[in-house]
Amino acid sequence: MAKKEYAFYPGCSSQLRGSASNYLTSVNSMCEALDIKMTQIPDWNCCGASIGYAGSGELSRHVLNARNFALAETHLPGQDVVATCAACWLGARETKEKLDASSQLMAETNEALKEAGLRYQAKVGVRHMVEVLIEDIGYEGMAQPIVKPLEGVRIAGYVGCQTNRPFGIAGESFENPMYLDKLVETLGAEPLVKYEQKVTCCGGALAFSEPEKSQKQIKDIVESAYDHKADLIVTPCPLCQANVEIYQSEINKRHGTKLDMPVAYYSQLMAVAYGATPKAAGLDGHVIQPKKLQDIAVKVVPKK
Amino acid sequence: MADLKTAAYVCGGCGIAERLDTGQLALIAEREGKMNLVRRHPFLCSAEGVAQIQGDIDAEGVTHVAIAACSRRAKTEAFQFPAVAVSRANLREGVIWVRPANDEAREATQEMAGDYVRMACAELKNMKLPSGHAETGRNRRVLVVGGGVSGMTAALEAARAGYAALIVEKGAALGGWASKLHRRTPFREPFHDPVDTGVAGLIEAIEAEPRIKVHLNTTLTQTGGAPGRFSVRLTNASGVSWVEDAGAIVQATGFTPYDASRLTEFSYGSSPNIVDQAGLEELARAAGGRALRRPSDGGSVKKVVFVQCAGQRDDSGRHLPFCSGHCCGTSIKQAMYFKDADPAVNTVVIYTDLRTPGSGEDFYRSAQAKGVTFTKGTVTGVEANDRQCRVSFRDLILAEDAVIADADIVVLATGQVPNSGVDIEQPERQDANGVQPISILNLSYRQGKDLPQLRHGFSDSHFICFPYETRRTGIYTAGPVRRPMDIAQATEDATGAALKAIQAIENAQLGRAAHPRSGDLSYPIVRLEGCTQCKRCTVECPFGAIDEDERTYPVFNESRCRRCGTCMGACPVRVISFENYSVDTVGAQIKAVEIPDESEAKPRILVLACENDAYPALDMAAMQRRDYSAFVRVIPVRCLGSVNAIWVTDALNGGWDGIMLMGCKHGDDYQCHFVKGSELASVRMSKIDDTLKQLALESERVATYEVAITDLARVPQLIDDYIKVIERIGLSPMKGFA
Amino acid sequence: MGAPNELNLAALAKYSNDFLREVEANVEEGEWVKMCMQCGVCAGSCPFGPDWEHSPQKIFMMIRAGKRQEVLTSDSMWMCTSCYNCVVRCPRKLPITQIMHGLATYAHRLGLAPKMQPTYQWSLQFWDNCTRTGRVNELKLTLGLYFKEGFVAGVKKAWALRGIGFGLLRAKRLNPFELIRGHECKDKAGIHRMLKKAQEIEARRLKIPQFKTEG
Amino acid sequence: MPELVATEQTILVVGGGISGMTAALEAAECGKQVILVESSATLGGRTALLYRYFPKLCHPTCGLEINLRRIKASRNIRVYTLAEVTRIDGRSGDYTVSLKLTPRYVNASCTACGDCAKAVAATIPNPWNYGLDRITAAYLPHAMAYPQRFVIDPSIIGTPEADKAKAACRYGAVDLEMKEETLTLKAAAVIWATGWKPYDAAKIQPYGYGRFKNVITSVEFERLADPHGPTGGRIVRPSDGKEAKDVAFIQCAGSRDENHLRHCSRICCMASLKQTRFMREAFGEAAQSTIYYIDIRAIDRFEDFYKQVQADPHVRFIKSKVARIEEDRASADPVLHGVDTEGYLRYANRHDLAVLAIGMEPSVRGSAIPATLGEDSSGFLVPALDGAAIFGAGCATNALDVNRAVQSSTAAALRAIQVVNRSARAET
Repeated sequence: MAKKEYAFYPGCSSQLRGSASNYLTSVNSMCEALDIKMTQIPDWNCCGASIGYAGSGELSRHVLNARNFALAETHLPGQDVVATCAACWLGARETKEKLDASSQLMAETNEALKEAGLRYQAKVGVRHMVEVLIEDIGYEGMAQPIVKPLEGVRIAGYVGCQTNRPFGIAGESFENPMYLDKLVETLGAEPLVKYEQKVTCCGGALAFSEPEKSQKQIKDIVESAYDHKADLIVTPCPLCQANVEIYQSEINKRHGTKLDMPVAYYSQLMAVAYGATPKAAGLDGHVIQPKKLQDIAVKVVPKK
Repeated sequence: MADLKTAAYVCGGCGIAERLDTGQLALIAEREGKMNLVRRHPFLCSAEGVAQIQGDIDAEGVTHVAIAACSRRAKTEAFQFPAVAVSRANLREGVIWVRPANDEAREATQEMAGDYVRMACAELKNMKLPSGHAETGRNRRVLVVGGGVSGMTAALEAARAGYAALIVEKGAALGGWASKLHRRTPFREPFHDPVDTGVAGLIEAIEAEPRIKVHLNTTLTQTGGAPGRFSVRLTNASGVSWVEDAGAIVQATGFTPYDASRLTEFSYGSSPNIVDQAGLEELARAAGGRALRRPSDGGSVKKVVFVQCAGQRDDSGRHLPFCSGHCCGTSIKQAMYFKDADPAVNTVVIYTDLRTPGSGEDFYRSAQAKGVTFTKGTVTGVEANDRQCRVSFRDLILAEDAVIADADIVVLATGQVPNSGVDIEQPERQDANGVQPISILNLSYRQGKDLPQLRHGFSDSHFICFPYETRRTGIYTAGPVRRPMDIAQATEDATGAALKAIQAIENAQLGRAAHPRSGDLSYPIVRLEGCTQCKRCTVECPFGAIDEDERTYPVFNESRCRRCGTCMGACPVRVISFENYSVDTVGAQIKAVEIPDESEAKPRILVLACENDAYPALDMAAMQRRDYSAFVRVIPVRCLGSVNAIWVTDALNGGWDGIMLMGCKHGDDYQCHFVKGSELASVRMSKIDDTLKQLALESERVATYEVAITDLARVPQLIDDYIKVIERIGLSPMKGFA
Repeated sequence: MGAPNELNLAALAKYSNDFLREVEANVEEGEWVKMCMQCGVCAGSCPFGPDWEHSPQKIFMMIRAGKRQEVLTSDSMWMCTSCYNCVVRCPRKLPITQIMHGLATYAHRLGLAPKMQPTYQWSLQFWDNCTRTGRVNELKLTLGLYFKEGFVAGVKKAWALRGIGFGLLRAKRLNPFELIRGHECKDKAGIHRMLKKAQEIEARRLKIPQFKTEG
Repeated sequence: MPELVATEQTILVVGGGISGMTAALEAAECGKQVILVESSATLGGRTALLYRYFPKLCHPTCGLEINLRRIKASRNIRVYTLAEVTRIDGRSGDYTVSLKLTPRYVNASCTACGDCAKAVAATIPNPWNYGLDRITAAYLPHAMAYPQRFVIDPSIIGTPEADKAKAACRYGAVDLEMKEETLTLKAAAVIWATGWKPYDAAKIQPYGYGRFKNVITSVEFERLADPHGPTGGRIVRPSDGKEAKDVAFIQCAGSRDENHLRHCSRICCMASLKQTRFMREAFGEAAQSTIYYIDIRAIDRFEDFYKQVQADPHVRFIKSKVARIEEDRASADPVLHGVDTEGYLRYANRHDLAVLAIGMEPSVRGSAIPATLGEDSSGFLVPALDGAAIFGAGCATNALDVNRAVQSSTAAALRAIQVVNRSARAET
């Protein structure tokens, strides 16, 4: 089939040497296996994130996102802007919908963009990598490249907030989205469909400013995974991944718990299932080692 | 009855033949039932079985048919023989479906079936096919009392169906309450803005309608007669009085706003800036679409506060306890008067529950979109100085006491007090406004001048499924006199009332009963020569159908009668009967049953069951194959109110061991379809003790029960428990004396 | 009881639409506030609900009641984690998250936001950090957060969280070189001009003094 | 009922629930010829599936019995069950209507003796109990079913089960050869009384209906309380059959919600108030009901009933739209999360059972109404403005309680009669 091409918007955390750089690594391996061509939007900028609001105000936020759109329109015409980060996707999509709806906002935005010598023509589509996988590749398509089914791995699908609300993945429910479970099943692992904390908020950006409150959330998220005898948690969001993984040690200090639950990206599961090395799957980027995945990743299987 | 020819048909279907000796049953019909013609059939409701019966009717001249098969509630299409009298012996639901299919049960079960055949034959021989009353009222005009939206709608809708209508309005003009409004709330999408009241349109339509006559400044000074022949004396302002005829009456006398000056806590009257909803409509009409001004000094209005449930939903006993339904919508509409004229005006609606059901929710949203502020709170006080008002309230969301001190206008959402005339139960009672009501209909009925009222003075029907069934046949109420309502509902309600009026006219003309025995052609026949003028029938008739003449003999008005038979049950000398339902049709059944002597130790229990609820409950118990004792014999009655004491005494004298009376719930939430029937019956039966004493019998021998149609599990239990009681007190000593 | 002329001005402002109109004019999605029907589903849906003083629905009621000061100085808006639970559940489809952010922004612009509210500070720092180069410098951002209460406090906090820090370093997810030369966009100047312009335009539209970006 | 030849004088009533039956009867008892069409196997509609009515707590089957007796006695009404209107052509006073008759596989010879049901082993989810239990595939819909005639479920047609039913019937009433038929008839006016259906509770995701066993709808609760229902009237939890003595009633489940039904369904508040009485009836002093509400809409005289329930110490009122329900893993108890907005009090309340006071969705959409007949944004029928003689009645036109539905249908009957009389006058 023809190569699928997208304007890639990795976002600050997932870029090279970013806190979620291993997400980027695994996405690259995954896309290679699925024959997807991701071209970074040249000189893309930060989306402002949901936490930037105090300083930004509405228009600046839209302008930041519109700049990326404009760049994509110019350099990667006809390609959808695809974000891997939940916040980037949410911010970008919100901007797109607001500008599409309001000619005034659109005019103001372009007035500001002119200062950077750019113009947004409202042509781009904005999507999350997960949407690309489900809608353009499909579960069967995702099953194709599997060489190492993730047999016997019990995985809690933690969707979190921003890939799920307010926009969400088409056809999924806000309260009980199933796509991670379906994906996990597709990869030959065991989805824990009754996992209650699927869409619980991890505290998001407030993990920094309100650690106690956020860690209370994270504690629930991880403990419920233990209750369901999960080997690891999978998530589509870099902030969720970071919060839920790295604060477990803090929670242990604070609450005397012994949390040690690996948290991986869906793209890592796929990369491993597609036969990527631990490094190519970004498995070296974890504070809590996803052993089950590493074991499978190092297994050698006869080339197809 | 010269050419009476009886025939009995015993069906063997549905297992009857397997479980019962139908040969013996046929023999009973022939020998004891004295049927001229007796046939057995394996499947009587089949086309061919039915054809046989019809054949006998046509060829043999059969006039009376006893069908021994299933319940009278089953196979009604098949067993419909309109030209002959029909009785049914319930061998299926009444016998084999409530009895175990084993040998030890067989004998008692067969006896049960035998008796039901005897009873069907006995009943049949005492029945006549109702012929319908000869003289029926034929007036086809609808008289409408009240010229408001409800009244005008009722008249117009009747006229559009081709019936003449006569509107009697006590005021000087048509339009009623709605004509005092600036705008009304919308009936149909979009529910965004207040719309024209439509009153002018209605009045035009009425003036253009040749079938409608209008009398203004006129009241009803006497109303007599019955459906099809009402005779109404009208008197106008100048004292001129004349008589008009009508076939049916719609009472649409509306409501009076609750008197806001009773709301001292809200200082109504202390300032022109405190108004009720009616007062605000006046201001709005005066402003005619321009911005409303402050009444006290004509100053511009910056803030308006709406106080919901003012003197409504009241627990103190000082004001209206109910909710008037329309007021939330009305305040929303009135807030829009201000917002639409000047969005800068602040309008605050203080409510406890905002009640905008159905699409009213859209109207609520629209008001919010226009900037009307809604605050959940309870208002504790309103005060005013010469310019502004001060509203103190508890903000229930912010959980704090709050004050709005700069209101230019305060609107009190007061409720509706129905104009339902005199409370016939307590004629001296004042209405909620402290006014002594004057009669509206001035009925010349034995039982009072106006329609019976329900809680809070509304003249509503008590029935949920039958909202138009008042206790005065042919007189229907419509609009806020029935229950609190808005214009949309009143319009719908009036249209429905017009239909009921038309229906009453059509029924009266054909001598047919109205709901719930719709179409029944039987009617009470009285042998006046035997009457002792005791007045029980005239007093007890739930529908006020019976008047008294100057010698206090009962005067029956068939088309007012609902055929419940309460008069028949009340009559101590048994001179009242229906052609197909009488003291004899039931009495004969009681006598027809074979009473075994003591030695056999087989009690016989008579069950008189209301045909509307208790009897269906027994049927449904049978459909679920719930067994009960074979010692009972069930006779369905039109209403427990029709049970005449003689049936009880006859049964006791005849050696029956006990009597169960099963009627509907009575009291405040009565379920009796004839309103008072079951209640009257229980009163009568409480007096039966004397009879029992005279006969030296235990009081347990007669028991009264309230049975609901869903009591399919309870009824068999009641029966079996009662059998135990009888076994405890022993068989009746009266056996053998009969 | 007193006649209106004896009443203080605060009371007079009560339950007028003045503040509501101010919010509609100046706050992102502010025109939705009047549509709330006080069902409380937002209040029950918020993950940090137990920790803040006023639920969104209550804030909306306070706005209608004219409680300008209480609303704008409230710390509640700053507790929003942007989880959007309230938004998807609201039976009136209010964009509550955006309104909360909008109120926070507005409070900041008027200088009424609670100065010591950690998320307030964090939000400002984030914006400052990401707009400086066009991309977030995560290390500076984190350290900046640690040291915002002064050097000693910062060292303490960094020490307390050293486990995490070293863990991330080991996992190559925290990059020391960012201190010297972090991620940045090529057209920094363009981005700055563009954002400056955006803020001018917004200030112009909202008719409020353009606020200074801190730091 | 006599065979009727439909004419330009006939009134067609679509829908055999309380509204349709009322419209048909009121017109028939004015002397008009009526054809009553019902898509299911029996008359009765939704109200036949209610245990008691508010505010009297009387039994819907009681009024149904009267209405059925009126229909049995009427010479003017012809009833078609398992029949659907597929097409309406023509204009006021002269409509041609196509009816699709779905086979019942049981003919008029059926005596309702029940032998076929005894013979058949296959079962289906009981539609008359909202699938809370199962019935044999040869069944009488319910004890009040009219016509009182069994139905062979299509699912067993062509299987040995169906042959068993046929073999068991001694009256040749089981006819497996029945085919779908189409019928064309004339009518002067049409009354559209297709009623409502409960809103799909699974769409209200935060409440977990379908995911959590002990979250049910108010209409299902009604079946639990009914002696004719799946539990014979015992109020028990679906998860473990334990008595549900502590029940949460959640108002506006789907109603007053831009994400679901925009309108207020009117009856739900009253239904929940009523159901708290069922709780007391079943458990006396042990009963505990909690009503979570936004506004209690006990409109007009229903206020009396609201006051009665408020006075009951075993009923608690919390002004709050419940945010979400979580299921306790061990006990399967529903735990309700939300905030009491009167003073902002946060709660996490555990109950035995949660009952969603489910909204009323008009069953008009998708039916064969001519385009001239509009629907509003909530899907309710709006009166045609072009003089069409197709009149809405009952809950097809608005969210109504029984009393109002009957008023509406009685009014609709008159509107239809006006058309008939007009064309009659035109002819003479």
